[in-house]
Amino acid sequence: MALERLFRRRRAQGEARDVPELWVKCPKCDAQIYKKDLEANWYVCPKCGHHMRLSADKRVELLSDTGSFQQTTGLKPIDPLNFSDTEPYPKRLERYQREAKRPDAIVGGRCTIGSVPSVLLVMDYAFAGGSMGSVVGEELTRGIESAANENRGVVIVSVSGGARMQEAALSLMQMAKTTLALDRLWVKRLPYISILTDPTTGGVTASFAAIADVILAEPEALIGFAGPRVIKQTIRQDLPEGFQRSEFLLKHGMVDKVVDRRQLKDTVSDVLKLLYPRD
Amino acid sequence: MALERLFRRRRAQGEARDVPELWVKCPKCDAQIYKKDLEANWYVCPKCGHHMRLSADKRVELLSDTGSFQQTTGLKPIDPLNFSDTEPYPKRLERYQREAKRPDAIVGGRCTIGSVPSVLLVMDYAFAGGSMGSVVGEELTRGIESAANENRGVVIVSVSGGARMQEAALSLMQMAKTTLALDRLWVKRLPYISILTDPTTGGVTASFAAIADVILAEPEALIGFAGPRVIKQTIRQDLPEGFQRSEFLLKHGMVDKVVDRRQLKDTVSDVLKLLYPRD
Amino acid sequence: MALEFEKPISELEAKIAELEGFAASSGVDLSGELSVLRERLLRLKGDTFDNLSRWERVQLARAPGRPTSLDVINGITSDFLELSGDRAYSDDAAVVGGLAYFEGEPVVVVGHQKGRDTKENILRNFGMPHPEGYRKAMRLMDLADRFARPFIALIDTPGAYPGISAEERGQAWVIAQSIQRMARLRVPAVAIILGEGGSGGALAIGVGNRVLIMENAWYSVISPESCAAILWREAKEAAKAAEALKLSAKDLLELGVVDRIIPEPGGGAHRDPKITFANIKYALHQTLSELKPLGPEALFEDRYRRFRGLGRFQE
Amino acid sequence: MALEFEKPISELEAKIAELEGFAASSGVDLSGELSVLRERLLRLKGDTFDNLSRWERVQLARAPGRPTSLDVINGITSDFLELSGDRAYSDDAAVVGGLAYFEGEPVVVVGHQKGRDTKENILRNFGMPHPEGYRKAMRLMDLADRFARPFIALIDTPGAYPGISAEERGQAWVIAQSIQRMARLRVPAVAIILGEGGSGGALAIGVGNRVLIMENAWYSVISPESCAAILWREAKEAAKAAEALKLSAKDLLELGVVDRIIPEPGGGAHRDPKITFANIKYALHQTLSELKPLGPEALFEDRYRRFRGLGRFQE
Ligand SMILES: [Zn+2]
Ligand SMILES: [Zn+2]
Repeated sequence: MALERLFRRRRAQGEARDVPELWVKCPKCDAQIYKKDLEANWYVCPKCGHHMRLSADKRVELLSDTGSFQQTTGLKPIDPLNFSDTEPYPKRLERYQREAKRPDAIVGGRCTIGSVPSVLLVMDYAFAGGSMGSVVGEELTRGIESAANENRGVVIVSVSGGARMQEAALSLMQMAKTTLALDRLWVKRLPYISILTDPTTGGVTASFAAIADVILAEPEALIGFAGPRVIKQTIRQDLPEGFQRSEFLLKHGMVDKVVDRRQLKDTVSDVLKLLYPRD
Repeated sequence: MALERLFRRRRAQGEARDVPELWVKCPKCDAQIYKKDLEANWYVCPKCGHHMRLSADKRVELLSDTGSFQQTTGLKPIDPLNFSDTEPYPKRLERYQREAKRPDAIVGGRCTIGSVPSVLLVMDYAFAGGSMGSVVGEELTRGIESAANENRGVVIVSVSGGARMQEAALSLMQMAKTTLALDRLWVKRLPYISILTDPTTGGVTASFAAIADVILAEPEALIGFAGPRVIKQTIRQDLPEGFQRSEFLLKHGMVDKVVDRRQLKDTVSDVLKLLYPRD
Repeated sequence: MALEFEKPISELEAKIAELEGFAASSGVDLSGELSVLRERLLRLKGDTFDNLSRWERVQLARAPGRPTSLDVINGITSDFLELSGDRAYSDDAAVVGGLAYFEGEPVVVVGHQKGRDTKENILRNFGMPHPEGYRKAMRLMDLADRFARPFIALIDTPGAYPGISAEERGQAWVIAQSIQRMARLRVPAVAIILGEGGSGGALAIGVGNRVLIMENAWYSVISPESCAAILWREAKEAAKAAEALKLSAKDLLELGVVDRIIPEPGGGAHRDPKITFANIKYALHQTLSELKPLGPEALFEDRYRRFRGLGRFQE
Repeated sequence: MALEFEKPISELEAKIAELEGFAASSGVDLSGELSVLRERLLRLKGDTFDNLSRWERVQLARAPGRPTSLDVINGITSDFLELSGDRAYSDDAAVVGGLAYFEGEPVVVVGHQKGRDTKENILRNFGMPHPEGYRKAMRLMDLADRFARPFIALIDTPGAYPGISAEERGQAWVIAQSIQRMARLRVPAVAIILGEGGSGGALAIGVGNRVLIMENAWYSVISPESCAAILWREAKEAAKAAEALKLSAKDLLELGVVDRIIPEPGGGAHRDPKITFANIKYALHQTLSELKPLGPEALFEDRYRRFRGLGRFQE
């Protein structure tokens, strides 16, 4: 929502994806890391454990059983409102699509995770800061509905500044649509795991991401409803150390576990196995 | 539970029932009130609005439509544990029965309230401080079950120091039994109103009294889980002004309304009418 | 108190009143002049109010004196019995609700509540709920389901409160839960956007089988000011943002986000609350009648389909 | 660390060890004396542990080193995956729970959690939950119902925390809600009283289809100390109160409050956790097998009937 600005600022800091150099500097501990080592370590700093941003494709690779992923997403966004600010929305979309190399801020499909039949849906921060418009909402909904039809568990990895402004009220409606879709899993006792990564705020946190059977978060991820800037403006004082980070949310009872990315696949597999229907 | 002691202390303060004089002094504002006036005013001080303790019989009169009340309670307590402290339990029971003029700490029956078919159950503080043992639990349960069978709403007036020590674990089980019984109303969409009066603590608050469709409290009633003395002992500091009083509970979201006793009948009737099934 | 675009109207109104007063006290016949002026006023009002910009409507939606949820509840129902509390932490005055009769039928009603003056606004946090407010709303949804009563939600909030305490107690979580809870209702659910429909904080009680909106209300993923601050780096560009966001009743009807517009008296709901209430009552009556034949599961599926269809994209 | 009534035993044990050491190092044959002493020890243990007073059992139930809920969970299940939080306010460390396999079958498990040393005890508030702990438990009950998994509750608390914050956030309310939530489960629910079963704070997760109790655990409407303080105005009379309250496993079985006693190794559960876990596992296995044939509604009615029958009175 109000986080696109934040998104621009944070990219430089958190994302190492497009860096052509062989060495990457950890933004937390300043260690120089050989890029191949960083990749092999899923972009977690081997020195201090800092979790850098991981691309959506890498996330799919991290979580799905090798070779099992079959992509189903591919819807394209349109400009239902003729939205234009400093630049028309279609122009923005083109740029985002070039940058992220996909039509919108999500990739997903069927796969197995720890051998459990699943639908994996991953938001892509590289596309407009993972903002949720009609396409993201529809892809999530279709993914969830297909899981319900095919008896699969659902795993959603969220990373998002919130709902997409350029589709205005239609973006807002995706919060209701995705939440409603989850009810289809309920009837068939199929599990849904939500994974919150840095950052997840606004309309994504306040809908499907917060009502999973099990909620996992990556360490030190920024997670909340309002963005820190908005809160600061409202209350006119500094925010406490660690505010809205994963560990803060764990303490306040909002997430089940803060999981190191390197253990994430195992944890997700374990949960799916524990909750998936027995025949 | 731990409140029998409190009960002994508070009686002198709050109860005007056995005073033979023509004049009663309000414990809050010290006004001298003509006893007949006080009775006509349901033992609410006409000067300052202080709510003195009202007997169970008067409560039945206050809440049920005139002439409609048919008592169903009458079970007698026994001594299942051979309980004896400074005095054997049967001896205590005899004294309580003499004092309260009923077999145990509850009176209840069928009636109409604002013309709505109801079961009204009223705890009696005059009997062992309204403590809940097997009889209270069984009468409540039977009352609730009969309401479910006969399509009646349920109104319970609580006043209690909690579960009765002398029946130990059996008293504790009444918390579960009464709570379970309320489920019978659920299935038939019959309303249940809980009225909390001074004092309601311990196992009564922590069971049927707290899970009504609508919870009303009389002004300034002491309502809580642990008694104030126990809390003071635990935390070794003074309790804040107004702590565990009705208004405190309203502020903290635990009750729907604090209702003056003189409006209680109207409010209860209104709620029953709004919630009772339409034919 | 006149809004900027209402000033020519109030000036003309003042002039007419002055002339009327003069005519009455002096005995001079000004009926010709007055009738011309009155006609001009009518035309001016028409021109102004029929062609309000989106930003002007946002200002009307926020106008002081505009009927709040409690005003509307008292205006369209009888014997309203307010219930309180979330049974967990507190009673949030920014959300009100309870039991009432709508045309003799018992209903459960909930709404965001703004203050009617500064003091009340502070008490009600300007209609911006904390998590407790949404938990109260969910409790009322439970009651509606339990007693099979229609559920009516009145939306009027700049948004859920963005503060430390609200985040600590799970603002995002409770909004998601409230959306889900309302979606799961097995009774007719109608949401009416009365004034401001600020983002997730509005949607939390907006998952109706039908969503109605007042003629001058707005409903958006973000307030015009915040949108302007992000896109143009200038909150002052709010008017532009309001246009871009297509947040007016008419826009939302075209997008399918709302199902029906409830007309307001000329100049806005606050100019004539009685007409406003009558209009709401009429629309709500028709809407509830439409939903009446549906059973519990059909109502759920109807709501599912309604929201399932929202969104525009290319296969 | 030996409890008062265990001292003769530990003295004799020490003596035997001393003699054994002397025999081994000196080469002197003391086997005759040793076998006499060992037999005496056996008899002493039998006399002591078979005839423990209720108050002595209370002390065993609180003995340092007694297996906590987490110990038992890890001892009787595999792949325990702990879940956290009440999704509303905090994560209460005095209540733990999550998903696990019991004999290969997925289950949901919850328990009061005491600390194993002073530091952990402070973190876990000595096993006395705040309202958040019970809300966590209720969330786990929701999970059990949602995924049709048996629900296992381990009880070990002196009581729900009696403090200002707990009262403010509705301690009584949440206990009532938790009793109701557990009662409504449509899956097999088994409660096991591991150590202390302190009043409503214990019962909140004690509404099982079956309630099992460890041989030396206690379960009561009030702690012996508080009872003594009220009845004899002397906390020191706790031993008397323990007798009067009939809070031992055997008493509770006779009253129908519990359904089965799980035997402990001589001297208490902490003397041999492996045997303890094996005994719990065996009892739980049998209990779950009994419940397995029952469908969702039958399980609810079974639980209803179980608690409906408790209480003694005269018609
Ligand atoms: Zn580093
Ligand atoms: Zn007075």
